[in-house]
Amino acid sequence: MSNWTARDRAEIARRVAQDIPEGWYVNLGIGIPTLVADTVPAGREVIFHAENGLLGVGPAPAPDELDRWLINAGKQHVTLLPGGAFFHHADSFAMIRGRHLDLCVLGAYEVSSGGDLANWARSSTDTAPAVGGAMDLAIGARRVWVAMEHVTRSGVPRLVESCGYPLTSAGRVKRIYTDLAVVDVTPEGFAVRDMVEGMTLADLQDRTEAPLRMAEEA
Amino acid sequence: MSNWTARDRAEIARRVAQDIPEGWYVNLGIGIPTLVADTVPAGREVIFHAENGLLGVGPAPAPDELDRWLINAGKQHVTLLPGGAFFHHADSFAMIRGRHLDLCVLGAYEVSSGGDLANWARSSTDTAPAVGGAMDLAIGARRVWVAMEHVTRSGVPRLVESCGYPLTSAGRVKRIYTDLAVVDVTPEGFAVRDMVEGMTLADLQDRTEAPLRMAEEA
Amino acid sequence: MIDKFVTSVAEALEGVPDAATLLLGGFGAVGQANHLIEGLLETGVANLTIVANNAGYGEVGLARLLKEGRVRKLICSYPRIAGSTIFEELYGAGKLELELVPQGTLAERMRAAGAGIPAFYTPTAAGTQLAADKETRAFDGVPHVMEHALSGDVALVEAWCADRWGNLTYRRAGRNFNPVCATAARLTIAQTQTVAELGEMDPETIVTPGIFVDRVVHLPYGDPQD
Amino acid sequence: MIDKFVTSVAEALEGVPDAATLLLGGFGAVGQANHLIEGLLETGVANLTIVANNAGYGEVGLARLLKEGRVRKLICSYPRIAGSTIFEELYGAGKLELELVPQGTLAERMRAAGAGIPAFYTPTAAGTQLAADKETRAFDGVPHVMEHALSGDVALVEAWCADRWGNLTYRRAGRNFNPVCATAARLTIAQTQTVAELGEMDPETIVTPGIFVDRVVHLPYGDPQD
Repeated sequence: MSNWTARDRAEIARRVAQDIPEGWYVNLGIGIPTLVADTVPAGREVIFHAENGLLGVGPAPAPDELDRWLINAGKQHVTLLPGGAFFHHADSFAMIRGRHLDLCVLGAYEVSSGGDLANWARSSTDTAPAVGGAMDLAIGARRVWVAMEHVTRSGVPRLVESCGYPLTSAGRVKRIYTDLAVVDVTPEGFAVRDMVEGMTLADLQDRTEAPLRMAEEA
Repeated sequence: MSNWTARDRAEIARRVAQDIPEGWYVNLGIGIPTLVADTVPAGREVIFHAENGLLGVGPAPAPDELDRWLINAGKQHVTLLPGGAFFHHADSFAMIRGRHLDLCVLGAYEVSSGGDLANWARSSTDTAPAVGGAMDLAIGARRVWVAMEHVTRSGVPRLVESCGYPLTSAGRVKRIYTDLAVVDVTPEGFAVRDMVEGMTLADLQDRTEAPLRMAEEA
Repeated sequence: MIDKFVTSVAEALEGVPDAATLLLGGFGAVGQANHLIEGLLETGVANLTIVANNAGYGEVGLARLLKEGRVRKLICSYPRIAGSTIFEELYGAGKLELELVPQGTLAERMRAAGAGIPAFYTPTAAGTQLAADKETRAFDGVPHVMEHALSGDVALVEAWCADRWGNLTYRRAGRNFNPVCATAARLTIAQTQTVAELGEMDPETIVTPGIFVDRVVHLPYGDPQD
Repeated sequence: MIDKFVTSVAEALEGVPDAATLLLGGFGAVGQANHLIEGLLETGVANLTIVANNAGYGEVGLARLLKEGRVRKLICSYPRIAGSTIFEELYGAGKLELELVPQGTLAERMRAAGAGIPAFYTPTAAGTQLAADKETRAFDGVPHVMEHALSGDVALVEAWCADRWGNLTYRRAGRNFNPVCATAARLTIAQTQTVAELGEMDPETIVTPGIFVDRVVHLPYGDPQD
């Protein structure tokens, strides 16, 4: 019996959203990150970028207001907020690669204590692999955060010494939001900013391959 | 006494315009080339490009219709034809460098029989040199034609074996329109397409440094 | 009088050769020139190299071309999506060559082709298996990959509005790769939902000036379906 | 609430340091952010590196900065124009360093900086004295010059319309280098002739999305004079 309750996906997303200040330009990857858009505190203006050429992405449309010409990079129907803009793919990735995004939040298979990210292929001989914009985002955004489950379904840690899956980018992840904790990637390795209530560092270490320490200021 | 009359600047421009077919996208340099726009035969649609971000440049405005927001690359006030478009400098030079212009017509100090062009600096130690878009145009347009006087004011030939002035581009000029003749640049050197009435090849050779021959089909 | 309009898909596709490299605009179901893409089936061309972000959806457009065996090689960023079963079957059976390119590098390689830039350096994919065979170089101590321009014989794009000079605008997320593809091919063919008289399109708002467009066919088919 | 508007030129220029590299939009007299440029005189900054196509006109804008000795180095394509007497005097007297860059290369170097491309190859200037000291490389047998990204500490741009998110449009030939400069600086400051409420600008026609813009000041000064 544990003394703690893991965050569900929406709660992980909400925890990420808490840390995004007003005015940031943010790209959200597929999966948990996509949920972040819906949990930004009311009244806080955060501008979401979709790599298929949108800035100012709004929430999903009501069913009777669906616009088939408005999709995000996950091919979901979205809305565009007042102040939004359209642009083409080369301009969109100029924004990404050119360090204009304050943040991207990505899903991952694994993150290493050196900030390496593996989120695009499960093996180097993956059948029908797909990379999309993951490598561009993971190298281009000013800050790269990851939102994911702390361990795999079979309990294998995803915060590792060294990634086993093919890399998306090297040394770029700065923070990881999981169902159990928020962990910074520092020059000295993983540093825990906070954990779900009731969780101890020892509990968390049991579920983490690389060494953990508490962050000096969390 | 000569049996021929040199073309004036407007006549050189008109001779160039005769050879521009409908539908071509054309950039005109400063000087005689600029005059080409006014001499395109009526009813023939040629689309003029200005490197400061205009396609569909029209004639100079009537004085009471001057729009101070509409200038060409020579900083002259112009009009924009129906069908024209505005774009920024990087896109404008993408058109140029990316081989999308059918033609640019440039002025020159010298053209060599190998198609080298010198039109931007009078010496390698020119005070306050200026290059503008000349090098981009001279390398990027699908065809580069030159419009200039056949000799300098002091009678020195401008069609030379090898350029003495600093190069703008190497081997890119395909045709030269002068006050005396129209001369192709071929792998075998200069080939005269036509001359002003009364001019002989010997007369023209006297005013040309590099060897001339008649073009096989003019 | 310049008039880039043609009256049929067949006329629009005239001269597209076997073994051509085709650049396809579109992202997801939006902005796909599906009528032109499917028109290729009628012309009989085969052995195509296709450059596109995705590998097609359902059984329309690119998915049909794949299914009918017209494609030799696919250059794309994200072939594996819901509904891309035809791609997965062919690729799994070794009947399709795949060059996987990060999405931003794919866009920039076409942009470079259109802009006369033969090669450029990008930090994307440096140190990953997608750059394993590529030349790399450090700038300010950061590793970068040299990428080459990617040009096409033909680009097939979907526009929202066009005039007889070939000026184009797009609709919302339908812009995506279309303006980039339009700059990067020797022959650019657009299908457009609406048509404007010359001068009706605001010169401030034209996204693809006609200099990049060779042929336009008017196909008012309505909203994309997914 | 995001609001990038500031109420004065002084506020717009706050923090521009000595020895900064400034990217200036504008071509000829059109699209020059002259009020911001002249505002630099009040802030006292000096030792500037200026990236601009021309060296200024008459005695306004950049020409005034030059005259008052605030500029150490000029990176431009076409300094020698009618009315550029101040430039010619300073350059002739050895008081100004000049880096002459072909106009398309100047635009592309800034575009590259804004797009995260540290270097690219261009055929422009290959084999000429402007490429004499530069690395070259052949692609398909054609010589090309390697050019580096050119970024600025600050960009000063002139817009026609802006909203509080910093979305910008330009006016006719006033577009020119402005959108390119806006992408290539750490701090981008715009002066705008008109202002729109958020949502009033058509998202299809915004040229510079606000992501590239940090501060906007409303200066409805009217038509450019030449």
